[in-house]
Amino acid sequence: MSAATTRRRLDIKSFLANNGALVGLVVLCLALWAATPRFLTGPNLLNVGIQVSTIAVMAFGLTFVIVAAGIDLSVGSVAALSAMVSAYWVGDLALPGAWSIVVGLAVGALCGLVTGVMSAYGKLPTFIASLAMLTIVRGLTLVISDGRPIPTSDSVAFLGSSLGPVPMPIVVMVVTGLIAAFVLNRTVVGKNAFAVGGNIEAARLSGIPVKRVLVTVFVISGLFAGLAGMLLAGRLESAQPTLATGYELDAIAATVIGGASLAGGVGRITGTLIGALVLAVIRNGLNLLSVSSFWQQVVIGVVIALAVGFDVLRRKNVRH
Amino acid sequence: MSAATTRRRLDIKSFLANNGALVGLVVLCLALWAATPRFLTGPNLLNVGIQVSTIAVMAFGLTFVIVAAGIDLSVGSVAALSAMVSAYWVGDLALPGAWSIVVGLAVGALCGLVTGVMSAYGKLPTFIASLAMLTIVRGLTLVISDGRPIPTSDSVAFLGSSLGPVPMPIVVMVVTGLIAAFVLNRTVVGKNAFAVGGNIEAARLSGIPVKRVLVTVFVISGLFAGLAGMLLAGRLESAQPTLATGYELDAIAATVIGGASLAGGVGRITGTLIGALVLAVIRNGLNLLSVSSFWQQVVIGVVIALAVGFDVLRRKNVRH
Amino acid sequence: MQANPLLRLEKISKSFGHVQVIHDVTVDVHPGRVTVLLGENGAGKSTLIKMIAGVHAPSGGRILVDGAEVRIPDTKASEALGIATIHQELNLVPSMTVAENITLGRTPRRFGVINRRRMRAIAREALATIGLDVDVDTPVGDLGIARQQLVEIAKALSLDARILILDEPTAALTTSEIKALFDVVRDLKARGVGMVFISHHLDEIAEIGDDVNVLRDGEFVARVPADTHEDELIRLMVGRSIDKQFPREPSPAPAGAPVQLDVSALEAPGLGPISLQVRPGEVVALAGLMGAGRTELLRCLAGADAYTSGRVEVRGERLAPYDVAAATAAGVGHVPEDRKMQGLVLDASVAENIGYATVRSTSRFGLVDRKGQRRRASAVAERLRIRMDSIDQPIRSLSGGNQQKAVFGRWFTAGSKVLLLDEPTRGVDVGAKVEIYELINEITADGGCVLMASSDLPEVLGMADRILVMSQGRIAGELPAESATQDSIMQLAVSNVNRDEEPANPQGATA
Amino acid sequence: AGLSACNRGEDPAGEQVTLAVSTLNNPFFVDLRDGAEAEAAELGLELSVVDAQNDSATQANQLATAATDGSAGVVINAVDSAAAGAGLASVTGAEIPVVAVDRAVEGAEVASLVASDNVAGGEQAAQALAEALGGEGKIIILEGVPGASSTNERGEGFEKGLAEFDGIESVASQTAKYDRATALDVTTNLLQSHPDVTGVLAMNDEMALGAIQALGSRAGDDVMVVGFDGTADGFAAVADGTLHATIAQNPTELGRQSIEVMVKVLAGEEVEALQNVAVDTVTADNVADFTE
Ligand SMILES: Nc1ncnc2c1ncn2[C@@H]1O[C@H](COP(=O)(O)OP(=O)(O)OP(=O)(O)O)[C@@H](O)[C@H]1O
Ligand SMILES: Nc1ncnc2c1ncn2[C@@H]1O[C@H](COP(=O)(O)OP(=O)(O)OP(=O)(O)O)[C@@H](O)[C@H]1O
Ligand SMILES: O[C@@H]1[C@H](O)[C@H](O)CO[C@H]1O
Ligand SMILES: [Mg+2]
Ligand SMILES: [Mg+2]
Repeated sequence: MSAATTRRRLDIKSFLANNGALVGLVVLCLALWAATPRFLTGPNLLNVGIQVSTIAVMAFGLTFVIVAAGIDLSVGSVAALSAMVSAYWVGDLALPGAWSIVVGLAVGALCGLVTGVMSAYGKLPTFIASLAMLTIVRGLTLVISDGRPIPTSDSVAFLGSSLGPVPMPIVVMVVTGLIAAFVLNRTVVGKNAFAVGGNIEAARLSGIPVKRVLVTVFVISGLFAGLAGMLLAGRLESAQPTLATGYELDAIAATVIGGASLAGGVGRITGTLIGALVLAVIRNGLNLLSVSSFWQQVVIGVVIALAVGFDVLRRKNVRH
Repeated sequence: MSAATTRRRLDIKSFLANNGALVGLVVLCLALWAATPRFLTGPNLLNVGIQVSTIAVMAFGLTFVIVAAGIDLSVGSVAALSAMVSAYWVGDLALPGAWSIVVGLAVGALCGLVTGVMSAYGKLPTFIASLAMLTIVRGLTLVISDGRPIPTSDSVAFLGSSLGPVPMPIVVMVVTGLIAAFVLNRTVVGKNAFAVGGNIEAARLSGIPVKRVLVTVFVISGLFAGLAGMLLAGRLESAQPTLATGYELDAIAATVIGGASLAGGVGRITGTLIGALVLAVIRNGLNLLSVSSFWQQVVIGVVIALAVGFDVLRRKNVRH
Repeated sequence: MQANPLLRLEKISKSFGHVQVIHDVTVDVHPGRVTVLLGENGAGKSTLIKMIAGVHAPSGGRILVDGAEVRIPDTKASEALGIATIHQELNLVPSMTVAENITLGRTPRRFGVINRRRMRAIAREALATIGLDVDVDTPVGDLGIARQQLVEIAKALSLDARILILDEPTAALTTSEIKALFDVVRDLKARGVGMVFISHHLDEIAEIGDDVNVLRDGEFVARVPADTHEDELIRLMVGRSIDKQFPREPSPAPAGAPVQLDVSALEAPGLGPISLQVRPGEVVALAGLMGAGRTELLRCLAGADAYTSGRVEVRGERLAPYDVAAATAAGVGHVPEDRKMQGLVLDASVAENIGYATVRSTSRFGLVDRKGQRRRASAVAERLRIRMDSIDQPIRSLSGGNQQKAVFGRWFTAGSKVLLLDEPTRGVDVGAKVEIYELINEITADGGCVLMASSDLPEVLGMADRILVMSQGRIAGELPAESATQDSIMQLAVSNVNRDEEPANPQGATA
Repeated sequence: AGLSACNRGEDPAGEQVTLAVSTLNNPFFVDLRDGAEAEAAELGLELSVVDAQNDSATQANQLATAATDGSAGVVINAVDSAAAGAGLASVTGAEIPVVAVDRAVEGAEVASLVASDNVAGGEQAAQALAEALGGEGKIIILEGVPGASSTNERGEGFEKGLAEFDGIESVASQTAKYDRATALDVTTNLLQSHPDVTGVLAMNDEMALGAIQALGSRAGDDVMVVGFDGTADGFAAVADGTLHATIAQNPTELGRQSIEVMVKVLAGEEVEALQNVAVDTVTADNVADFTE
């Protein structure tokens, strides 16, 4: 029994050690709870849940790329293109709506494939390959839509709606989060991503198909970005050509706040979720507190630094 | 004599090997020259020179950070704050104009110092530290300006003007480029940045003051960003609160297109300049050819990929 | 010799760019025999085996397996032919666990899902063959380099290959692990596995080898039996004979000279309390088993790691803890254990790597003394006979032993007075070792001192003036060099210094 | 303060109202906010301003927050008309009244729209430029952020306006993203390939001022520039003669009236579904009226 307790305590400890920003998040929530009674209410927490979903889903996929020591700047644009094509599919092409989600996912995966091939086989640094995709994909979104919003299909709108009291975006986020965590930790694809990001030379010498791994993580990233785009469009019931502009920075930040290293080899889906929550909670809290929008930006920056700073501090204490 | 020839040939070869994207740039220019007679005219080339100056100067400073295996996302915001404070200095505070440039530079350096200290001593990943600064600094810019443009001082406007036929931005870019190259290649600071970026542990164990080096490269980056901001404001004769929004991606791209590696330890000022030119020439060319705004983005992406792709290809040929 | 080699390299050549590093070399590997490759640093041994491992493609010649010509474009192809390779440089993923590393590239799976239990079982079994007792869930990066080397060996062994290639597997190991490794090798021999073995420890060749192929400058020189006399092997390899492998010239300090390095009651987690003194002109060796704490002690002294209490003085001045720059400024030099991770900037040039410790001290008004740096680097490279095309070549493309020499050269160039050396001759050939020893003599003759951790007992006995033996994080005893023997060192090394506490076994919990 | 959103007909003083602005990185919206804030202070409302930084989803998040944070009413300046409808669902669901300002909202019921017409404004701008050029010449168009609704609407207005003038040829239409610095570069480049241009039609004043910078001494002389917004800098340029005209939207008035209408709604009074705020073509002749 005592052994079990120790084991459990150890697990909590290692959970904390692995999910650093959690402390930052908890402190942040406590501070907000103290500052405003509006924060810790059911409806508001649901709001936060819905609001975090897009970035979280996007960042889940991105975590694979970052674990493999790459970076994917195209996720925001890919989200927009997926949403747009899936809307166009039913709108202008008048095709069956249920397929629109599949089409959107396929578009995301295809974009990821192109980025992955450019960097794995074309030997472009992932920063450049995905930057090129960022602008290409945004351009295509504008071309397809002629710069105008298109209403989404009912299936996509369903993604943004509520199932009884449960908002679909939260359901989608939880389900895809579990899938992402499973794939990252329990499958060969995930392990290989860690190996490639941790030491690409060792991975190659161990017979891991490094290029295929790189392509795969980008396809995963594209898939999740596509889904995130449809989630967002579903909430807005329309796909905007400017959808998710600049979201890549938030998604990368969520991943890094959650403990992933841009140098590769480190990253966790739970961490990424916490990172995304940190960002969403700050924004929500600042709105609740009616902080002036200029000062909001200042505060957001300070809080990001503090949230990650807590983590660093805590990790230092654990070590010695 | 023949020895001298060999030596010179070798130098050209090694110059090419070290300035990869140059081939991409040359091909790009040839293509534009074939496409429109307007491209290769004196006035247009001067335009390109002026237009490249902001990103180039910003990217010169950023090169130090990237060489040291860091990243600085705050450069665009820092440029805006420097320009804004230097304008405010003479405008709202009605203080002597000649000092406004000094003040702007000081603001830039101070921002860099804060980012550097956060990452070197606060142990924040540079991505997070500089992301936090990006939003803090932009927020401060908005607070100071209350969201409105402020006219610049005459000294700053001079930076954006022409000295006879020679545009000042080009002069500033060339002079600061030479200084940056000198500091990066000839001084202890530069050498140490390379060592820290190449292998931070080996650098530390060799007695290199790693933290001080990190802080220094961020201060340099801040200084150059501040100068870039004033160059831009000088050209506009006014400091906008939205000045240089999103320029960080362009500056990072210029550095990476120029051959620097985000993994650190590699980078050259000439390369960075070439990278910035690639971006400026594409934009200039697309304007000259009146490509539609939507397709422009697609083309820019493709050309970035090709320009870097040429480099990769060429390097592969050289190696074997 | 037998008629049917398992593997044959036939007239193999290899060039990198315009530099040819292997010329028409032919080598056979027979079942149940250990083929030794012998040669100076940079002779081409590793390059040769990398062509078997699928890392490099030969520029000329043929590779035959079971008499049939094969192409080996990558590691997978090599493995498919039944070849397993332990490379000279560690190829592990530090952030992944021991079990994950051992099964890297062939993770046991079902429908793509990892079978963790099987993964751990494979890893435990592999570790057992080599006798390494660590938790398979430990991240590899947390292990010292010796244990990492054992993990690497275990990984290769678990492939059950027909042909096993071992590129300096013993360089980072102490006597007991070497013994365990050789037991495995003998067992594999009995089972008909053909092996290629590379080492700079000549005594190991007679012990485990069968045929010796000597290379010089990438050319085949001779094939001789493994029991050939060491002096003859050296002559074949270096092209001249070496009269004294350990040319130590003691340079006792003048009476009353102040102590150079004074350590009192230093403690860090798992280490100490440790007190020791090193006098001018002295070479003090730190001996001990793997994990005895030698590396950690040196790192604390160098400022690389923090310590919890105690005091370190250099020539009477207290050294700020956890501050390498301060230590360097006080004349302390530190050759770390792991040259690749801690010693070198692999993409920087040889000159730059040698010069890192002197960039600042030789600068003027913040400007680097570029000419001087190159001159000093060239001089020390020449003295240490670092084999390279040019001093501006990236150090990554140097052979392992030559890289090691460059790390040593850095601190010699810096004129350090207190040298902390951690396995300073790891992977260095016999000839070059002598050069390093002579530089050590020069430093001590100049009034400097050396504290050297080494697992190479002949080196400890041959070069040290005094020997401190460590065990379980403490100094178990001191032996004067004249009377010490390998046995007396080992006796102290296995002694239990923590008698008052429960028996120390850091990994006991996992058993 | 206000605990319920349903206490219509009572004195709205002291209630909290959320103003959801598309972006405050633009003087236009800063003026709009200032107008709203001044009016709210006057009428005793507690105004909470949120800034979506031009992102529809951020705005949807902010609207959802407003629905639960005790706001009695929401004034929305939509980032995008089409997207705002869905975003407002949570607000209208909570029976909180909505007033739209500056941009319409599609797919959600709003009590009133207080706006100046972007299409009409675009048309006026085009006419002003065409007339200044005597109905003849080549012009370039500077577009706003690609895909933004204001870009689309002003583009539509430009087309309508120019359709009446056969002699005007639009030789290039390129985006400068509503940004002054970008407009400077884009205009400079366009002038290389189209040196004979005599007019620049910009979708906002910021870009018009960038174009003027690119034109140097030619601005207002050989080349006529027309902007949109009527910002302080814009008026100054009109007074200088470098900017031929700007379409003054009077953002302060937009903001002020949106609050005025909201107070009426909260007090249970009837309001107009569309409250038009005048859009004026401001030239050197009448600029003084706008800058006292
Ligand atoms: N990638 C490369 N590019 C250029 N030269 C190389 C490369 N790899 C090895 N060399 C050169 O080939 C030669 C042989 O190197 P190799 O590593 O095979 O030596 P080695 O016999 O294994 O030496 P050591 O005993 O030090 O390990 C060296 O001169 C080395 O500099
Ligand atoms: N069984 C073990 N498993 C994991 N780590 C261990 C174990 N025993 C010791 N260590 C730790 O490994 C680290 C380094 O050990 P290392 O083997 O490098 O020490 P050392 O005395 O320098 O021996 P050597 O240099 O011969 O390898 C130390 O921090 C030590 O505490
Ligand atoms: O009306 C505003 C302003 O013109 C601004 O410059 C861009 O966005 C529009 O909606
Ligand atoms: Mg070797
Ligand atoms: Mg050791």
